[in-house]
Amino acid sequence: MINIMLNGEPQELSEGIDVSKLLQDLKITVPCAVEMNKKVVPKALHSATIISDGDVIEIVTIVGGG
Amino acid sequence: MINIMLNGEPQELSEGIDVSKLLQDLKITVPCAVEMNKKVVPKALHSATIISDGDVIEIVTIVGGG
Amino acid sequence: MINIMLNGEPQELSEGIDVSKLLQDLKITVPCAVEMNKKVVPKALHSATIISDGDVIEIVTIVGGG
Amino acid sequence: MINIMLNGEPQELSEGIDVSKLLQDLKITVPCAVEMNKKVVPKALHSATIISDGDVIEIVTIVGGG
Amino acid sequence: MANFSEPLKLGPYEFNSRLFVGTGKYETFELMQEALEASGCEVVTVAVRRERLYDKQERNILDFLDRSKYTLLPNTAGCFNAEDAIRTALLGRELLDIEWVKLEVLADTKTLLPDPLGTLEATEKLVKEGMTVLVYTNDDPVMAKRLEEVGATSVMPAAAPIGSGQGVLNANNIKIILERANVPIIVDAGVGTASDVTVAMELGAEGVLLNTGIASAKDPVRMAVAMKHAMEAGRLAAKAGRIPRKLYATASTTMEGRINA
Amino acid sequence: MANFSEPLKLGPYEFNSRLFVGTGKYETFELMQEALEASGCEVVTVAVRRERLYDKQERNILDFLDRSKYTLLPNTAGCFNAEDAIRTALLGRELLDIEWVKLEVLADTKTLLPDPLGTLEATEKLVKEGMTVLVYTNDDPVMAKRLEEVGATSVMPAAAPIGSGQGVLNANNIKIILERANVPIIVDAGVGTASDVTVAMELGAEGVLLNTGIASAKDPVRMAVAMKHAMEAGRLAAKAGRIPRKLYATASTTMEGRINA
Amino acid sequence: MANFSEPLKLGPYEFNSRLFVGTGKYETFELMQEALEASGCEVVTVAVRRERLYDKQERNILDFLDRSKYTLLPNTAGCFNAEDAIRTALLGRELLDIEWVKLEVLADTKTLLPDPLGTLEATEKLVKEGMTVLVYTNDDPVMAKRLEEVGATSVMPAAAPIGSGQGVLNANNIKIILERANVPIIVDAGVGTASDVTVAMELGAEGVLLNTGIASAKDPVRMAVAMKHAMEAGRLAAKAGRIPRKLYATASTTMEGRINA
Amino acid sequence: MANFSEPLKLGPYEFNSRLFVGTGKYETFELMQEALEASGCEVVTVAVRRERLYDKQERNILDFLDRSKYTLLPNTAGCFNAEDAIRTALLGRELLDIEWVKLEVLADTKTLLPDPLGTLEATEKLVKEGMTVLVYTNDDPVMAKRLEEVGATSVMPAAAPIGSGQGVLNANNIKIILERANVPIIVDAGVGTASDVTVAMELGAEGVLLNTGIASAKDPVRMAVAMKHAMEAGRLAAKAGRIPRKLYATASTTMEGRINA
Repeated sequence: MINIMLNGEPQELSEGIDVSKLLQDLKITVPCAVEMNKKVVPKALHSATIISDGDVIEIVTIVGGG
Repeated sequence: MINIMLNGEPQELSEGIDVSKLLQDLKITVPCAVEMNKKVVPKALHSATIISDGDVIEIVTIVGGG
Repeated sequence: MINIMLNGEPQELSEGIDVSKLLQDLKITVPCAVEMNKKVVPKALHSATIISDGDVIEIVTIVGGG
Repeated sequence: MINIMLNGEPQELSEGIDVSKLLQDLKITVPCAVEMNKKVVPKALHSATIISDGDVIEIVTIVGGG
Repeated sequence: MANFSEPLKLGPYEFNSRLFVGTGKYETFELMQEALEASGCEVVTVAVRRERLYDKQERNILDFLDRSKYTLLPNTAGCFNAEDAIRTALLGRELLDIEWVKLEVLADTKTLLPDPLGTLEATEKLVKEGMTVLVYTNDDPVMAKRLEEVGATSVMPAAAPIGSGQGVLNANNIKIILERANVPIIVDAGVGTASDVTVAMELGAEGVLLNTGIASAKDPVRMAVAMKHAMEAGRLAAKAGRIPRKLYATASTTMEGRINA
Repeated sequence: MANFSEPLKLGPYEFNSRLFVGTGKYETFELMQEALEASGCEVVTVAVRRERLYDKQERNILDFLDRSKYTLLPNTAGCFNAEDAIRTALLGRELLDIEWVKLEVLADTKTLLPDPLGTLEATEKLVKEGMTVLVYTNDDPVMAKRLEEVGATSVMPAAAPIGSGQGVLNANNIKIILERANVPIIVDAGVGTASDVTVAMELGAEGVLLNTGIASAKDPVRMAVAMKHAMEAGRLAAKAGRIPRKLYATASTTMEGRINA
Repeated sequence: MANFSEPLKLGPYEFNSRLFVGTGKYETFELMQEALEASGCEVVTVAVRRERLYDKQERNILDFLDRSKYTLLPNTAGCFNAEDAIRTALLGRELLDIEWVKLEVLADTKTLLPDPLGTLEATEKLVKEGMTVLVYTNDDPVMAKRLEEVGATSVMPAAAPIGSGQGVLNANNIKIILERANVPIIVDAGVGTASDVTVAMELGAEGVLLNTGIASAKDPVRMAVAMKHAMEAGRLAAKAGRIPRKLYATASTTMEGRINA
Repeated sequence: MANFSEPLKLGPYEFNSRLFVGTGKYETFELMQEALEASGCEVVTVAVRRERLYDKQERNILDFLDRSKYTLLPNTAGCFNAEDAIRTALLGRELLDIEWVKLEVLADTKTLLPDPLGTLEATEKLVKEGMTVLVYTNDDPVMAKRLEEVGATSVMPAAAPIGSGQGVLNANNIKIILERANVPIIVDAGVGTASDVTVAMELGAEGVLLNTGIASAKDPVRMAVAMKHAMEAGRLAAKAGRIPRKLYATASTTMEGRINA
């Protein structure tokens, strides 16, 4: 198991999981963007990006705003 | 001949002329209204209204205004 | 006895009383002016002015105002 | 002789002159302050400060301002 | 989409447009025609003047005003006492066969400000003559009320002096007038640009009358379209219930869920 | 009739509507949808926030925004330093696959006033990232010029603090900004009612962005229509050449030909 | 130092102070006395009321007003028609043995706005009675002129409704009144704070009358001193010839001689 | 009478007058001297410029400024970057043997608006040099707070652009600045006439600095006296607690006891 920060909360995760898998496990269906350690992870690289211990991940979506 | 005031100017006129005749003589074709001695002369009474010496007549029309 | 209106209120008065006497009876010591039947009664005429039945009298003074 | 910039203008000067001497030579009598190479030269150090070739000197005074 | 229109009733009339437009000062009748069309107005004011008996103009303004489209509103512009205004109003009625008037009794040729006394007198008499009187007045709430009391169908307070282009100078007075009115208040005179119309309507006016603001703009037709939109904007905003004014800040976006929050 | 429209170009985009409308604060997505439709806007601002991972909302705002109709403009609302704003901007780009941003770097949560230094820094960096930056700023003409110089596509000075509903507080500053700008100036924030939009456009702005003024009105849809008209009114009036302001009076009707004259 | 004072002449009177202060609404006579003293005023307005015949107050205001120091100006506050105002004015004359009056004919108890018709009628009649009439009116330039024409010694247009504290609401009207006046114009009513006095005087008024602004301030004596200074400031500034307004910038320091220039 | 004075503390100094007056633009030194005297000011700003080495002026301004009476405040007028401003400030300190400065870092010669970034940088550095910094800035509440945070002794927001004579253009911003300030706020620049000073002080400012408003008035000495009174008026009114603003009317005279009531 590895420990990461996910949207500001500590989270345990199995080792070797990539971003695509994470989104799948989280059952995220809305459009979203992912940042890892303050860098955007482009959609095309989700599957190729393995999450490591200590990674800080943000998953964001669109909300109303002015 | 009689003397009248017509639109603020002194004017000589033959005796016995009615308002219809006056408008005809003046070749007024635009829509107009006639006042005699500060009273409106309704269109229906133009022919019946004989102009007398000393009458003060105003013939007015519509112009642009705000 | 006579009936008068004094400052908007009905009032009984002995006959033959003059304005000076009225002010004295009312114990008015502040500067005032007197109106009888909507006419000012000048100070000099207070003693000479006899109050009659039906008279309408106003006694006014100065108050704060802007 | 040395070459300096004095109040934005090129100027020739004898060697070994100090700031006090310069002010004296310029016949400056009004209150002034002196800057050499962008550093203020305090009054107390005017006599001890020798001017060298290439120095950039500003002599300023007070004028009206808001 | 929702239908927000609400016709304006004035005596026997009912209008969908709340913009009243004058016909003075246009360079040509054609330009006037185009500007009126562009403004979407349904009421057009005109003036009554002596016919030039011997130096006739070729063309009459009435040939350029389609009366199936516009309701003409004769005014008494240029009258400086009640008597002249009444005579002019009655001549306008006779001429156009229409029972209403925009009454103006002015005080002097320099300021063209309304004369309160003559205005009140003429209003009272014309109402007794059976006319529907829309009366131009200053922005004094007291005179506005008096004019209503003697029977004016609409009271038309000035935003600012005629032709001054300053917009509503005293919103406080207009507010007091509106608060106490039982007849439609139409702001008249002083409109310089589109926002002046919007502001007047947002205060709660039932309509705006203007002339110079369109006719003397560099591009009258474009300004006429602007005024049309400004009227809609102001009317709708007045009914939509604006947000309150604050010194500062209410976020329009939630603060929750920010990254790094 | 003459066609007065003139599209607004912003980087790669071109829009016919100059009203930019936010999506915050609506009671329901349906009401938002209706208000956006009513406003006639073509650009809609949205914010970027953390997905609620376990307490998911049923519905996502994107399902209510037809992207064939609206160009979405992600903003960085809620960012209080350059770094957060840049990260948020880049996440917005990734999310919406769109190369622009409405950049906001705010100074504090109480006033929501923009932070000039962070704003300048973030603008410069995002421009270098190749983004089209529309940048929210205060009404200081100096900062407006600096933001233009570092590559902002549009500078967006505040009319008044966000959500304050006060309209253009300092027309003098907006005029100086406009006089010197080489990029489109879009007035952002502080709009309370329709006339505020008209006034901003009459000053010469190229567009107006607002959110609370519509979303928090009692009747948002009606206010949205008002804003649409207010925008048209202001834009047209600015181009039509308004009459000058005077102390008083120019008659709109000729003085000649009055009876009794 | 130069002496800038210029006394104000009003009928038979001449005053150095141009501040006229009312005596209503003070919590105590002592506080009133102190505030009047602090204001530097020379004219003090008072009202005329029925003596309470049986429920006498212990103290009379006249015992607190030193008539060797202040010229008392009786008013007709609370009169709602010309007849009452005339009677009240004549009673005030009798009472104070003084030939002048501040005439007020009000329209209603709610707004306390002046009634133009009653005001004009009462002015005319009191002038014929030989009185020096200072007449309170709205800010309509036409009525101001009429009141001058029937013999008012001073016309006193309202800055704003009595007690509203809003200051000069319509500077345009005050300017037109001043441009055409042949008698001293004293701005009356609506003053809320010191700058309102200064603004009125800068417009060119010859004096200001106020009551509530001082009497209902939290600290009336301090506000009285403020008003005194505000009057001086406004009067002097009006005469000193202010600089013009510009969009921006004229350096107050020369650009020449800067280091690194 | 009550003593309302409250000295203003600025670093090591304490002043009874809250009017700061500049020395630029006077036609003669004698006129400047007379105007300063008339203004009652205790702090006088001066600028630092290169001595004209060969084309010497006969007379130096310092001979006309009695330093036992006035505290001189050197400024950095005409500096367009932080470095020049710092150098100028340090030269001013050396010249006048005084540890304070009115810091100005301007953005361009045309508008003379302050450069926020250079201003912040120079403030920080001069504070570290141990100087008492009074810093001229725009009216942005965010920059005002930053300047306070880096150690400014007083923050001096502009009422309006230097020399524009427009008075306080954005009272909202000044209010927000005042609400959050922990140092004295002195309004600087843009004052055109006396009421501008009164308004600034009524908002709650601790002082006002001006130059052109006096120096370029037609009669500078008279305007100086006006400004002195305006300052007193504004300061006192701010502390006296003004009455609230209302749409209309509170009688200043009781309605009871009217004849015919």
